[in-house]
Amino acid sequence: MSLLSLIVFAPLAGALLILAIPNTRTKAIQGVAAASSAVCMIFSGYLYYAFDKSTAAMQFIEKVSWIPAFNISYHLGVDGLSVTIVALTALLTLVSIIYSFNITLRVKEFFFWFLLLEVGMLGVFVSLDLFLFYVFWELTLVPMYFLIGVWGGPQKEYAAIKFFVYTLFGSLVMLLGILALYFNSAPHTFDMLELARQSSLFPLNFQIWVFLALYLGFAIKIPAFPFHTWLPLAHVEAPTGVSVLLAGILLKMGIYGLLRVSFPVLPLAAKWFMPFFIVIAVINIIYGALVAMAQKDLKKMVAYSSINHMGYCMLGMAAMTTIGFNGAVLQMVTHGLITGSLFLLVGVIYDRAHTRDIDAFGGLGARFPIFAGLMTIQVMASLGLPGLAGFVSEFLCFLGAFEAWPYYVAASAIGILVTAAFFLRMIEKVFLGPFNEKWAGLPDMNLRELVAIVPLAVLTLVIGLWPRFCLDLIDPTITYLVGIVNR
Amino acid sequence: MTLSHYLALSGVLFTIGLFGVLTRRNIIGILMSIELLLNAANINFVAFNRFLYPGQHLGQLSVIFVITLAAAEVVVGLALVMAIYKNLKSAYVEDYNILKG
Amino acid sequence: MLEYVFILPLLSFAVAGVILAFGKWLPGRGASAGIAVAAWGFAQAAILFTKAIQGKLALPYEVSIPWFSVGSTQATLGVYVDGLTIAMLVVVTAVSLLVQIYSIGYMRGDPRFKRYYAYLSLFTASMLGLTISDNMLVFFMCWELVGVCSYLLIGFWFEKPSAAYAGKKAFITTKLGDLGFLVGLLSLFYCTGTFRISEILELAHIGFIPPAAAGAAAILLFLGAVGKSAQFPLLIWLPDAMEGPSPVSALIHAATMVAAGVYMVARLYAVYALSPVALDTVAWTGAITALTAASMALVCFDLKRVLAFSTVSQLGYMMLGLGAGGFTAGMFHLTTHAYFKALLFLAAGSVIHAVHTNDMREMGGLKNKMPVTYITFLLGALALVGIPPFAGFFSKDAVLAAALARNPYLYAVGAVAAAMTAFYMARALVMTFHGEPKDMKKYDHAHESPPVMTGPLILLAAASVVSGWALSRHEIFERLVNFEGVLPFELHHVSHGAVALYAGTVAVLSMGLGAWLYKSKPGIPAMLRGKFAPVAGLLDRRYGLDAFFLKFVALGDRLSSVLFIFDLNFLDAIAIDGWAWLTEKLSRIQRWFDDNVVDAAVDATGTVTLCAGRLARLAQTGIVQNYLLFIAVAVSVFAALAFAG
Amino acid sequence: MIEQIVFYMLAAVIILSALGVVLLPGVMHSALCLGLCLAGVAGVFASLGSDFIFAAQILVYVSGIAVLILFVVLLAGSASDLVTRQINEQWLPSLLICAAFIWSFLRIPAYFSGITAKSDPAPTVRALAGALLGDYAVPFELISIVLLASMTGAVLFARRKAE
Repeated sequence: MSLLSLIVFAPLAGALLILAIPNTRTKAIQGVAAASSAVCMIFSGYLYYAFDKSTAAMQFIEKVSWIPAFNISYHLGVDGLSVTIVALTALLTLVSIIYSFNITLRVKEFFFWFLLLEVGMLGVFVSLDLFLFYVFWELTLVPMYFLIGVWGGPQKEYAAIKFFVYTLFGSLVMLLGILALYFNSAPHTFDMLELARQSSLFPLNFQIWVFLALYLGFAIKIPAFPFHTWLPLAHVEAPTGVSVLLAGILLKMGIYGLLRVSFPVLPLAAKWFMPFFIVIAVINIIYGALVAMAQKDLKKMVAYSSINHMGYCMLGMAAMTTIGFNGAVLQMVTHGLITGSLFLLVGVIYDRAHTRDIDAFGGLGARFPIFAGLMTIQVMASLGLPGLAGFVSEFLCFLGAFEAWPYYVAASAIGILVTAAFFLRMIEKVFLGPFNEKWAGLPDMNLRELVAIVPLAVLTLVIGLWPRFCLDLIDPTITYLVGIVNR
Repeated sequence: MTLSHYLALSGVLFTIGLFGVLTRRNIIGILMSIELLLNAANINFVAFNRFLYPGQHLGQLSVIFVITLAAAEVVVGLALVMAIYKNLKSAYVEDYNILKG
Repeated sequence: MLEYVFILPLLSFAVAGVILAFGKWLPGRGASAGIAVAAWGFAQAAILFTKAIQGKLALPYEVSIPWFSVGSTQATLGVYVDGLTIAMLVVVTAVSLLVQIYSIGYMRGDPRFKRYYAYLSLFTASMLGLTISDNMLVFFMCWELVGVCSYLLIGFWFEKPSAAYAGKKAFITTKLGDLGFLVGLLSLFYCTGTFRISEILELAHIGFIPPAAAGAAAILLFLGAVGKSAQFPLLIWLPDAMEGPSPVSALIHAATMVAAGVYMVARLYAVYALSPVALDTVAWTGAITALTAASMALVCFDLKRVLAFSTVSQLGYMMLGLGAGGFTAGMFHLTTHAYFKALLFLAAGSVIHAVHTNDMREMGGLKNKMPVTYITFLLGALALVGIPPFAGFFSKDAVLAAALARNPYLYAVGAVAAAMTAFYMARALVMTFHGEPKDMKKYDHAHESPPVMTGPLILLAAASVVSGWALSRHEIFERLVNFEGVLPFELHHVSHGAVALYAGTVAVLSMGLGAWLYKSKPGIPAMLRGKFAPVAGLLDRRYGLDAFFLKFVALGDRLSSVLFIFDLNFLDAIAIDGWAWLTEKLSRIQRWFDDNVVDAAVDATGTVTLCAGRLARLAQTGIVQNYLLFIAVAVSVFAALAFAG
Repeated sequence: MIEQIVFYMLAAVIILSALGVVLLPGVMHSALCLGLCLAGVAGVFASLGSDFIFAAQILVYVSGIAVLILFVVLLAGSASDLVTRQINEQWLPSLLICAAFIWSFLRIPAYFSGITAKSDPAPTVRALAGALLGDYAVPFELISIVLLASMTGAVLFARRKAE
């Protein structure tokens, strides 16, 4: 078995092992969950290390015929587009599992679903066969449904069913698009690379319809305006670790799908769609930021800021330039790190105070220096402070889009201002000002939380100062991708 | 003796068993009638094997599997009977009617 | 020597981390490390400066390493040193060093002493990075970083809600300008295809950039400077920024960071020089700023805020100088202003340290208690007002001459502002140090500051006195910092002597008037204030700029809550949940249809239905054997069919 | 001739005891009749020359299953069984169905009339063993898993509720 399969199925082995452990042995379950995701992380780290930065071709390819009758194969591979996200997925899952050690309700099922979710996410990012891609795509849905529905907050059932139905609807339409591609390719194939090779055979009208079908599925995941309303609810109701993955990875599946499937396979339609896409991106940026500003709930604020950040991704993609695509891919990674850790930090405060109301706090900065420091760093990264990861990616998105859409970019710069405004207001209300004596007894962060969050903060800094850490891997693939999209 | 004899015998046995399954009120009786059905089938297997395919053993092999499965079925069935009996204090199937529409 | 310039910001950056992590074990809780690095930086800058004016350096010097590349675009980390850089370096390192020394005394006993020094070092690192960066991308990064340091340091005593608010206000207001900077940077990149300053300047020189595009980019970039250098109308944050510790005000909000906007305009002067519109925008913004800020200072009672308004006003002068084509004049004023304004802030800090209030109405007569502070403050004030032969005289004179050469109206505005400057400085000086003590308790408590604080004051006072004269002698500064390109407009010829004479006279007269009024006739200002209450109120309210921007904030808040309601109640509730509701309703309609139409039809079939219903009910006996019987019947029917077939 | 006699005797035993199983009111008696009937079937197997099946029938059915049923009857039966009605209300339709069945079953032999054994029976144990451990090893193992599962399942069901 080769590396990618190991990465994808290591968590599955862990999940099955967990099923065999009695309910009561919480420690063993947590240990197995952490160990299997750590194994996955180590393999992904090795993948990251062994990845050949000089080529745009697929690497670590595995291809086994699966359902020969329909020309479906078990076809895995990574290029610069996916390798960083695979590593990010493994990392974020590991830290959220570590963070989730504080779950006490039905521990066994929780970690089982959690690891299954990881399998689905990793599978989406490494599969090169559309059918396999779809299978993994759907595989993420069920664990997420249970994770939100069982371990969530007060409105968990509503949130879970909404998430499930909404995204299922999107992916069904996406399935139609996939099938349309299959039946219009000659010979019939689900292979993404082969489809991209045949892209010139598809007429524009057909491309547009398929693009829209795929776009619906992806846009709901991204989430692009106006398909974003499931997100705040699902984020707020989900337990902390799940929110991290929801924001950090699941949203990326939409962007990834667009970059992996829609753009290379349907380049004409993509070009046709860009004037709409840029408008949606700008709406995402400004609308997301403005709505986030109205929030009183920390978690909701971070959730809406995700919509804003995904807008930057879309902005970078809308230009169809190397710089913009690089920015979009890097933005996926940095948003995963930054928003992931923001959700963890919100979880930290919620676990202690049992409230997320911004107005309920005050002056925490003096008593909780570590927490305040980490939160400030991540907030600053989120609002695009140079030296931290968010800046590089956002700047690249802006830079890439500016040539094609200068006025839209100028308008979306307002999003930066609003983001700064609501995040700073949050910091002011939570950490600054006189200390609210109500929270005098709360402890600062403990080791478990630090172990979960500090690596993310360190990576935020590393990518901010040395973006080549990611960009060197991404760039060749993106250059090639832009080449075939603009062919 | 010809194959027909054995087939006739098995047919009669099957019909008797079927009648038992349809009419016995006692659940253990039903189980026993099911055994009759299985045995009728077994007779057919062995007879066909003996008369039509004398050199082969597939029919007999099937009988072995049927016997084994029958054993399993009886074991589980009787365990269920005991469990139901403990709860309902009755061995009559009319009393087991919680599925009534 | 030039090869080691890159170490300056890196060292400061490293020492910030060291102080934060190990400050507890360092001598002076980290202050020693910060000061040592700052001293080293100053030494290096001073050596560079000496060599540069002796002409021993090959300028401009440039070196870079690749940072990252996307596609064919390369981003670099590098150093670009020319005369402008060196002048700025000296200012930054000198003020930073003196402020750090001064802070030992000022911040003694503060619980977050360590963090204070870490922030200061981080700020110095960013400011140095901004100064020496060879490309606009890193320039922009450092530009933002100094903003964050400013945010952190203004809100350093964040338990005070006003400090927390001021930090936020400063950050967001400058961020508003930075949006323009960002878009300007993007369009500059779009025009030139590079971030390298040397290449941009080169392309501007050879006229590769179309003037219209250059003008647009320049004005957009200037918006960033408007925010950072607190120009009209974004000047509202700087007075509030005085909530931070006084040394911070001296370093960041007087000498260095706020001057970064000016430095940026000077850095890209070749681009600005392509477009007269851009230069006029700069000049007029500067002039208006100089006038409005000076007028606001007239009525202010907070000592530090008077100085803050004065800073804004002087920054306006610098912009005015640059915009009017006086490249050297603007930068010269930046340099001298850095010394005497840092001096004034530090002296004011010394006063505040002694009396624990910012309000000048509670001070008075302090010259006897704090002689060193008084003398140094006096020297700083004279330099600021522009009394010959103090530093401000030379630089302000140069700026005014440049303004006159460009446009007499610019000059008139600048001259009026200069008179106001003299007046409010006299007022501040008198109210603080002369006259009778107003609050005896505070007066009795007051004492001269320790040598660690007065030392930097004396050094800065010396610089304030001589720097103008020393740097203008033999045109030292002009040889170091000058613009070799072509200006887009003709300049009138002006006589420097006349301008100097006039400016000096106005300054002396105005200052004398202010001193006389506030010392001998304190009733008159109060009476005037009463008589012109609307005007005073308007000045107190900063021409309503605050209210204007707060209205914007309120508008944003309103918009955001409306959008949220829209999101929750329309998009989510109607568009999404509405679908679900509609689907459910449809199924209900269908059920009604079933009940009332289909069932009715079924009923109409009468007995057949009844029998069928009974039969169907019979089937559901719940008795296993019934089911079995049905199966048997079915089997036999099928068997019969099979046989029949 | 002997063959015929044996067959008819066996057939008589089987049919009579099967009727006993179905019709006798006492479950106990039914169970005893079942044992007899199964033994008769074992005899039929023997007469067909299937030695191994014969042995298996005796071992598994007669001495295993029949005895097990007897045990259960002892545990779950009651004295009132003898006086209560043991045939339910649907006996008449059942009888009609059974008549239909037997009518159709008795038509089947006509298709195979006159087929007699072509060779003498030979010992089958070795051949069966070879088949079970050779070509049919997988079903053989599967069936053993089924047995194991049913055994554990039965234990689980019959066990008293956990205290």
